[in-house]
This record gives sequence, structure tokens and C-alpha cells, in this order.
Amino acid sequence: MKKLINDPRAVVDESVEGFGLAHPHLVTVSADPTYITRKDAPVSGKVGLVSGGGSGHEPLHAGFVGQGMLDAAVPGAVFTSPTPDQILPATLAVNSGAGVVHIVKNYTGDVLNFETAAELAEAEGVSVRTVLVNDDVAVEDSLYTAGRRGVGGTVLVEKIAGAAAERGDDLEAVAAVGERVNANVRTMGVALSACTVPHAGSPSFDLAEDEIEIGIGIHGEPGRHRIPMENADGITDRLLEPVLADLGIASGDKVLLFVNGMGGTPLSELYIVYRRAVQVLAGRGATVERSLVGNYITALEMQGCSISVLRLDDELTELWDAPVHTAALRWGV
Amino acid sequence: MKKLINDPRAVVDESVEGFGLAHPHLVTVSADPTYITRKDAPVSGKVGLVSGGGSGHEPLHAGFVGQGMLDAAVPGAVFTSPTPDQILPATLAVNSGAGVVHIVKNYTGDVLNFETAAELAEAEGVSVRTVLVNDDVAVEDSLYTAGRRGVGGTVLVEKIAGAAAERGDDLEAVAAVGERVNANVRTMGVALSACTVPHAGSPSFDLAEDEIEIGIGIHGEPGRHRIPMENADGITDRLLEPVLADLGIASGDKVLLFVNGMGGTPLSELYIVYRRAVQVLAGRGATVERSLVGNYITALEMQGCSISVLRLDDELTELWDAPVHTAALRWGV
Amino acid sequence: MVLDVNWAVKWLTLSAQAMAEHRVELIELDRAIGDSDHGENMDRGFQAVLDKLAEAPPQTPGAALKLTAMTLMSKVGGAAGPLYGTAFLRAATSLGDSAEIEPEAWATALAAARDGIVARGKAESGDKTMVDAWTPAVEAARKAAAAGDADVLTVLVAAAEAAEAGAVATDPMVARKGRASYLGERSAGHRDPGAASSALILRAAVGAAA
Amino acid sequence: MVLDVNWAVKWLTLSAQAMAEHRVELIELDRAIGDSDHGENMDRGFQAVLDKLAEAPPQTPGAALKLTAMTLMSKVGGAAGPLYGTAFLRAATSLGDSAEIEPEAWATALAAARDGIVARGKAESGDKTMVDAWTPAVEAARKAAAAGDADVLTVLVAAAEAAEAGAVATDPMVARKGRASYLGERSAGHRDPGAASSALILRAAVGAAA
Ligand SMILES: Nc1ncnc2c1ncn2[C@@H]1O[C@H](COP(=O)(O)OP(=O)(O)O)[C@@H](O)[C@H]1O
Ligand SMILES: Nc1ncnc2c1ncn2[C@@H]1O[C@H](COP(=O)(O)OP(=O)(O)O)[C@@H](O)[C@H]1O
Ligand SMILES: [Mg+2]
Ligand SMILES: [Mg+2]
Ligand SMILES: [Mg+2]
Ligand SMILES: [Mg+2]
Repeated sequence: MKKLINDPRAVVDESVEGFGLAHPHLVTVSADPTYITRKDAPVSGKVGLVSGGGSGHEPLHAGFVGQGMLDAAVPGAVFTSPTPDQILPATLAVNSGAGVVHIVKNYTGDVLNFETAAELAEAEGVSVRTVLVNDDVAVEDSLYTAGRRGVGGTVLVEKIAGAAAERGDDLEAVAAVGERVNANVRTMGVALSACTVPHAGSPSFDLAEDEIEIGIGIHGEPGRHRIPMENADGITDRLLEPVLADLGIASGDKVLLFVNGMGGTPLSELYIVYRRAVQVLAGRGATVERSLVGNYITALEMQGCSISVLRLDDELTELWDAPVHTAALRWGV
Repeated sequence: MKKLINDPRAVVDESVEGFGLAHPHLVTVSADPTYITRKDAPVSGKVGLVSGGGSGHEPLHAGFVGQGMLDAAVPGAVFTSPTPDQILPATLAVNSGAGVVHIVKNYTGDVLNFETAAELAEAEGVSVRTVLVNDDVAVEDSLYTAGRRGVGGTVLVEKIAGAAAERGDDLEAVAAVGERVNANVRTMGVALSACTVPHAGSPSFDLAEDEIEIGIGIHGEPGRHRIPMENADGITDRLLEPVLADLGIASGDKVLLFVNGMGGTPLSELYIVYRRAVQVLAGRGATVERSLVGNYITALEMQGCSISVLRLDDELTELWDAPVHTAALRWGV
Repeated sequence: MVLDVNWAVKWLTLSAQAMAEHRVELIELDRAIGDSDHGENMDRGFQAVLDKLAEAPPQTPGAALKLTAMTLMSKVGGAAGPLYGTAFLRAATSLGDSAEIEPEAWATALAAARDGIVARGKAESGDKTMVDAWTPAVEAARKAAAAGDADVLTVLVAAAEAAEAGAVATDPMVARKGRASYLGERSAGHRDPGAASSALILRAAVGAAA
Repeated sequence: MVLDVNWAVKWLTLSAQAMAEHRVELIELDRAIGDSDHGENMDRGFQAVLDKLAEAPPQTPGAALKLTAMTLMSKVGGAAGPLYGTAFLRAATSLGDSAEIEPEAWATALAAARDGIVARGKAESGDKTMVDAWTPAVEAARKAAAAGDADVLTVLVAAAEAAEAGAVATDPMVARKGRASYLGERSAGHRDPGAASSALILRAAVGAAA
């Protein structure tokens, strides 16, 4: 394992510290317990948005703290959800009295820890609503499992719910927008290589030179099945098909197309995937109205990508376009 | 070699096509010869800015085309500088009559091809000035070599000269600002792994599990020397020392600190490097006034990073802060 | 042998030792069907428990377990943090402030712990989770405790052995809860990391009484 | 044997074949001390030359070389594109529109090509570049052509052999120009890819006349 780190156990703390140093006008970093808040939090009258989860998915979530998106991010250890004693103070710190929305990726650990924190926050008089993100169509039979995972769609939920909060929507409304995004987004991912968790020291799975993992999540876990390597168009078709089927994308639909890198894949390759995905969508009569291409929700240095499709309506489009000012996503300001 | 590509020879074309599809309001993509122009080019009265070079460094250069930065980007084959028959039409396309600045990274191929294109453009009545970027302190004895390479500093030259052009500076002034940035920026890079050029199919060099390459460029070439793996702080010190020495950074200096990922290194690790670099600069009495952290000038999926320091003055700071709207760098708009 | 606070502290100490010793093994189990962090998380959590025990030595077994519960909740994270946290909290509540634990009380505390895990995680037996170690342990402990002349060591041993067998029994299971469930059929053929760590903890309880 | 346009076209065709055949080898040489693209670039460029030759068959050797120059300039890129482009352009100019090339004229054309490379690239002998293949080739061709009864094949062979020896001689050199110069001392022990491709091209000139 070769990584630009000092001590595997200090990775999150040092990285978050560096993040705070690099973006001093944007965020405040609290150490022990670790969480990151928007510089001007709590924003008076605004619903607070808190997300978090294991580290290793950067820029998610800290990179999305700022105007028009998250008020706080709570990073756990690498691939380990944060604990209530981090989530609670982050929640309290961004509560202006309008309540707080927790955006939680659907993993047992995240759900349980945010659940406890929400309960504790309610006990302190803060209203909390939880938006559970579970956009990963790779998880089949999800009724008989821990359910679908929250993956690429999380970024879109955070952006759009963030815009709703910023324009002044109340607690229920912000949560409802977040849920609407989640209901209209689906994602599927592929890994060309594994990733190495710093404290583990060896790759999260072993993959032959001519194999890829289809249906991976963002934690270096193996996917649903392993297939021989294919070309980019073939892989794109394979990822997109279940996404479109599950969403029921039909002719005339307008969508946001999000091709996300898992961390170790060159941007140029993501655009090759994007190109094919646009072709496929056009073939179905759907129009790509908005795009996002890049490394936004990653699995350390894993090679691969995920494709997310979000069905847009006028309101979601408007909220997507609304100004955002964070370390990793910025426009209109 | 596992890559999200179709045909190694179609990588650049398909990727650029995808780029155009993803950013239709920002750029126009011309195929055969391949180049990318700002949607509203030529901008009346404005000096045009053209850069280019081999592909494989994405988002450089196409990701920096747009308001406040480049007017055109000219991508060659992977790691191969583009040809005059691409550079010339790009130059003509962005010339509004105010002349065109070529921003050229100092590699023999880039220099020769841009040189020819500039000559041909001049022959067609377009005034061209060339800003040569050569910020790489890893190249020693540069008088007896092809000279220092253009690396991380290129991004800063493009942003700041772009802002000068956008505010209406004339040809000489834009070139002068670009040269001033180049004169005040130095960079040094490290590779933890090699990268694989698609048409080559095997890694650009072989590195043991406990070795790193110090002083690498952005073409997967080996560096100046190979050393045993060190921790992030140690590597940061090693990269920063020659940068600061060569720039003559002294107490009271204000700088922009740019930690750039080579493509395959997680963002979290770049922030660990950033953290240390800030500490070192503070130890010298220099203040980090602006920061940039991320994958901006890459070597495909290489793991590693480069550190650039730019000595700022009020004008450079103001030009850095000026609005920019490109696929990869955006603020103020 | 009585299960008093000294035993409890020794149990937690040996648990921490076991997590440190088996850290890599638990990471490897989690690497196969999860996200490679279980050993790291448990080791970090139990080291923190040791620190807390040293800072504020508890006066009863229940207090020791409550302190453990709070520490694991705030230091472990992931799925295991809240689940073990709840388990230790429920066990602590079940023990109340009694100074010594009788065989029956221990079986009841284990059952409370298991019920806490089920209440939080909603897993059933056979879902390939730590429940598959705890439920057999609870049953074995109850059975041993119910025997007229049960001594406490016998009960501890019965629970540990059953937990170990339960962990081994997760090998062929297809996961339906937790991270391994995403793998579907591919989760079969690997031991559940949480069941494995549960067995280690219940074995440490024996060591503390020996 | 006369060096007419048929020879020239055959030369370029064999050069293209050589680039395709040695593509991987040239990539490997460039991988060691450069950026792994020389073989790919030369192969792409010469395939384009073949297309152009087929599209608009040239009438003189000079015209064939000029067409080659323009095509290499627009298809190869990198350092090699402009350098080879200039070399072929200067050679074409030197040959003018004569229908056949005499031994002396060939030596002069080679010298013009070499001078073009030096004018663009500013490399000196010993800098570990293609110049180290071209300069010995020029000298050998001149010497062979100066011999009273020189036939043109002898001149071609002399140039090819000298270029090959020149390419081999780059092995121990420390590069001072081109991408390999960034490696400093580490560039020693590897053959310069451009010198190697130059030798292949000059060898193809022999094959076309044989
Ligand atoms: N719903 C659940 N009920 C009971 N135990 C569970 C549940 N989900 C996960 N677990 C247990 O947690 C263990 C994983 O813990 P850990 O790796 O620390 O957390 P994470 O899965 O969040 O990375 C699993 O091996 C399993 O025993
Ligand atoms: N200044 C120069 N003068 C002469 N030849 C040069 C010079 N620079 C590079 N070359 C030649 O070009 C070759 C490299 O070509 P190529 O790999 O296609 O281009 P690049 O270096 O741009 O990737 C070198 O092996 C060398 O022979
Ligand atoms: Mg985890
Ligand atoms: Mg090249
Ligand atoms: Mg785990
Ligand atoms: Mg090369």
C-alpha cells in the first residue's frame, strides 16, 4: 500500500484539518468530535442540512458544505459511519430554530448512528427529519436485504435539498424535496480495480487483469457479479439499462445525467462513458437537460464509475441551477 | 490494462465528444482537426487565449475553456502535442482582431508545433504572442537540457492570463501577465505509481511497492530519482523545499498554494499534503492567501501529486479572484 | 468464582486484548464480504473502553457495562458501534446495580443484549449477522443456568462455545442484513465478522473468570 | 537501379511497414526514457502518408517527400512530427523536381534533412537524439558518394548502416535534448527512440532499391 498519508489512524483528522486550512472562508472545522460546518452556520431562519458517513468518499460530504448545499458534514473513520456524539453537536450547531434535515445514505451503520443522534437532538428540542438515500439499483431483492444503498444520488439530493433550504422552504418541505430527488434517481456502478483502506493495507478485493465488478457500492465491497472486461460502451449500456428500467424512463423525459468517477479513473474516461450514456438516452427519446461529470462520491482510489440518472421536473431543475458555493461544487456565486 | 475506453486510438476523439455533450452551453467542439472553443468565441475586442498539448492531463486544457480563462484548447493524442493543423484553426477561430496568446508548456514537441502554428497564423495576419510555461524545478541543469517542463503552474497561468484578457488587457499586456505568473510559480511532483498510456498498454515505468519517484513530470516519465516510500509529511517537505528555495520565498511573502493530484490519488490525501505544506510555509513566515486543491493537471490515473507555489501580488490576487466559468474551474458567475 | 466488578473489568480488558489480537483477522473477514473495517473499529472502540475504565473505575458490573456501552457508541461507528452499544446498554440495565451476577442473571443479561441487537438491527437468525452468535449463546446460557447446580463458569463456557459454533455456522449462510447482504449469493462461504467478534467477546468472559 | 519516384514511393511504403512492425519496440524505447508514444506517433503518421500517396500519387521523388513532410507535420505531433516534417521538407526542397536522384544529390538531400532537424531542434551530436543517427548517415553517404564509381545502392547502404550504428551509439549517452533529458543520468543505458526510428527509415530506403 502506497498512500500520501502519515498514520493510517490519523488520515481523517489530518485530511479534515487540511480541508479547513484550504477553505477557511467557507467552513469551520471542529475537531474532537470531528465535524465541518458552514462558516456562517447557523443561518438564521434556514433549515439546517446535515449529512455524513464514512470517510473515503471525498469530496462527499465536506466538499459540499456551503451556501446552497449542506450546513454540516460529519465524517466517520474510513468507510465507517460517524457516531452520534459527532452527529449530535453538528446538528445542534446548524439548527437556527427551523429544524434540521439529516441526509443519510442507507447503510445499517449510517442509519443506526443518525437515528440515535436524531433522537438525542429531538430530546434537546430540535426537530429532525431524515431523508434516506437508496438509489443503488445494483441491490436486488432489496426487501430481503439491508435495502438499496445510497450512492451517486446522494450528491444530487444534497444539492437540490440544499437549494430548497436556501430559498427558505420549511423543514417538511426540504425533506419532501430531498425525498422526491431520491425517488427519481437511480444509480449503478462498476469497479475496474479495488481500493485499499488505509488501516487494512491491502486491496478490498482481488480482481484479475481481465475482470470487472458490476454493481459495486462505494465501500470497496465486491459487486453483484464479476464479468470479463468490456469496452466503455458495453459497460455503459450494462450500467444504464437497469437504471433506466427501474426509473421507467420514457420518451420525452428530461433528465440529469451524472457520471461519477470512483476516484482512480481519469476524467477523460468518464467523458467517454458520458458520451455513450447520452446516445443511449437519446435512443430512448429522453433529453439530457443537465450534466455532472467528475469525481464527486468516490471509493478512495478505486478505478471505475457510476452512472446516475435523475428524472427532472421544472422545480428540480430550478433548484439544481440555484447558486451553490462549496469546495467541490460551485456556480452562480 | 483496464480502462473505460473503446478503442485506444479513439480515446481522445470520444472523450472530447463527450466533453462537448456535457458542456454544450460552454464550449463548441470541432472535430477533424480537433479543438475546443469557447461557445461565444471570438469575443469581440478580447485577446484570444489558446493552449493545448498532449491529452491525458484532463481537465487541462479543455476543462479550462470558458469565460475568464481559455478561448480554445487543442488536444493532441495522449501525451503527444497537437499539430499545427489543429492549432492554427483554433487560433484563427478565437481571434477577434485583438491577437492571440499561445500558452505553451515547455516540451520540445509543444514548442515546435505551436511555433509553426504561430508562424502560419502570423502569415494570415493574426498577431500571436507565446507564453512559455516552465515551472518544474525537478529539472536540474536546465541550461543543458530541453529546459524546465511546464507543469502545475500552467493552470495558474491560464487562469490569471485569462482574467487579464477578460478585463480587456491588450495582447502585450496579457502575455506579460502570463509571463509574470510563470516567473513567480514553481512546482515539484511525486509519483507513487505509474500510469498506462492506452496505446502502450503497460505502465509507463515499474515501481516497487516501497518506492516512489521524485521529480516527475506529467507524462508518466520517470522522475529525477527514486527513493524509498516516505510518509506524506516527509514527501511534502521534499517537494516543497526546492520550490521555495528556487522561488526565494521569504518571510512576509503572500502565496497561492496549489496541491494538484496526478489523477489516481484520493482528494483526502491531497488535503493531508496541503496541511503539511501550509505548516511549512507558515514556518517560513509566508502566508497562504489563496488555495487550489484537486486534480487539475493530471497524468492519466497516476498516483501522486505536485505542489505549486505562486508568489502573489495585489494584481495577481485580483486576477485570480476574477470570475471564471469553465467546466473545471468556476467561481463568481 | 463470582462475577463481580473485578471480573467485569477483566472481561472488558480481555475483550480489548482479543480485539487487538484479532484485529487483522476481523478486517480480513470484513474485507471478504464487507468494507474492511470491523477489526479496526472494534479495536479502536475497546481501546477507548480501557481508557475510560482507567479514568473512572466503575463500582458494579452493570456500571462497567454501561460505560462500555457509551464508549462503544461514541467510538466504534459503523453498524457494529450502535449494535454493540445497545447490547451492552441493555445488559447493563438488566444487571442493575447488583454487585455480583448470578448464573440466571447472566443468562438474562445476555438475552437482553441479544434483544437489543435485534431491536436495533432487525436481523433474524440465519441472516448472517452477530445475532447468529448471540442467539445460540443466549440459549446455551439459559439452559446451563437452568440446571440446578449450575456454577457460573459453566454458564460462561456454554455461552462462549455456543457463540463460537454460531459464528462458524454463519459460513455457508447468504447474508440478508448488513453490508454482506449486497453481495447476495456471493456472501456464502465467508464467516460474518460481527459474529466472529461476538464469539471473541463471549470467550473473553470465560477467560476473566478462569 | 535508379532513385525515381517509384523508388521514393516504395521507400515510404516500406517505412510505413517498418513503423507498424516496430511500433511496440519504439513505444518500449520511449517508455524507458520518454512518454511511451513514439511508436504510436510514427505509425499513425506513416499510415497517413500511405493514404496520401494513394490519394494523389506524386510525380517526382521530391514531390513524394514533400507530401510526406506535410502529412507527418499534421499527423504525428510531439517532437518527432515537426522534426521529421522539417527533415522531409528540406530533403524535398534539396531534390527539387528532378526525376531521378544521383548519389551526390542523395547525400546532399540527407544533409539538408539533418540540417533541418538541427535548425528546429537545436540538438548537437551526442545529445542522444535522432541527430545521432542522421549525422553519421550524412557523413557516410557523402563519403560513399564521393568515391568515383559510387552506385546509388552503396550510398543508401552506407547511410543506413551508419544510422544504425549511430542509433546503437546513443545507448550510453546522457540525453541533453528532448524528453529524455529530464531524466539526467538515468537516461543512459537506453537507446534513443527517434534515432532508432531514423535508422529504420534509412534502412527502408535500401530495401526500396534492392
Ligand atoms: N442489521 C444487523 N443486525 C445485526 N447485526 C448486524 C446488522 N448489520 C450488520 N451487523 C453486524 O455488523 C457487522 C459489521 O460491522 P462493521 O464492519 O463494524 O460495520 P459496517 O458494516 O458498517 O462496516 C456484521 O458482520 C454483522 O455481524
Ligand atoms: N531537440 C531535439 N532535436 C532532435 N531530436 C529530438 C529533439 N527532441 C526530441 N527529439 C527526438 O524525438 C524523439 C521523441 O519523439 P516522440 O516520442 O515522438 O515525441 P515526444 O518526445 O514529444 O513524445 C526523441 O527520441 C529524439 O530522437
Ligand atoms: Mg464500515
Ligand atoms: Mg509525446
Ligand atoms: Mg465493515
Ligand atoms: Mg515520446
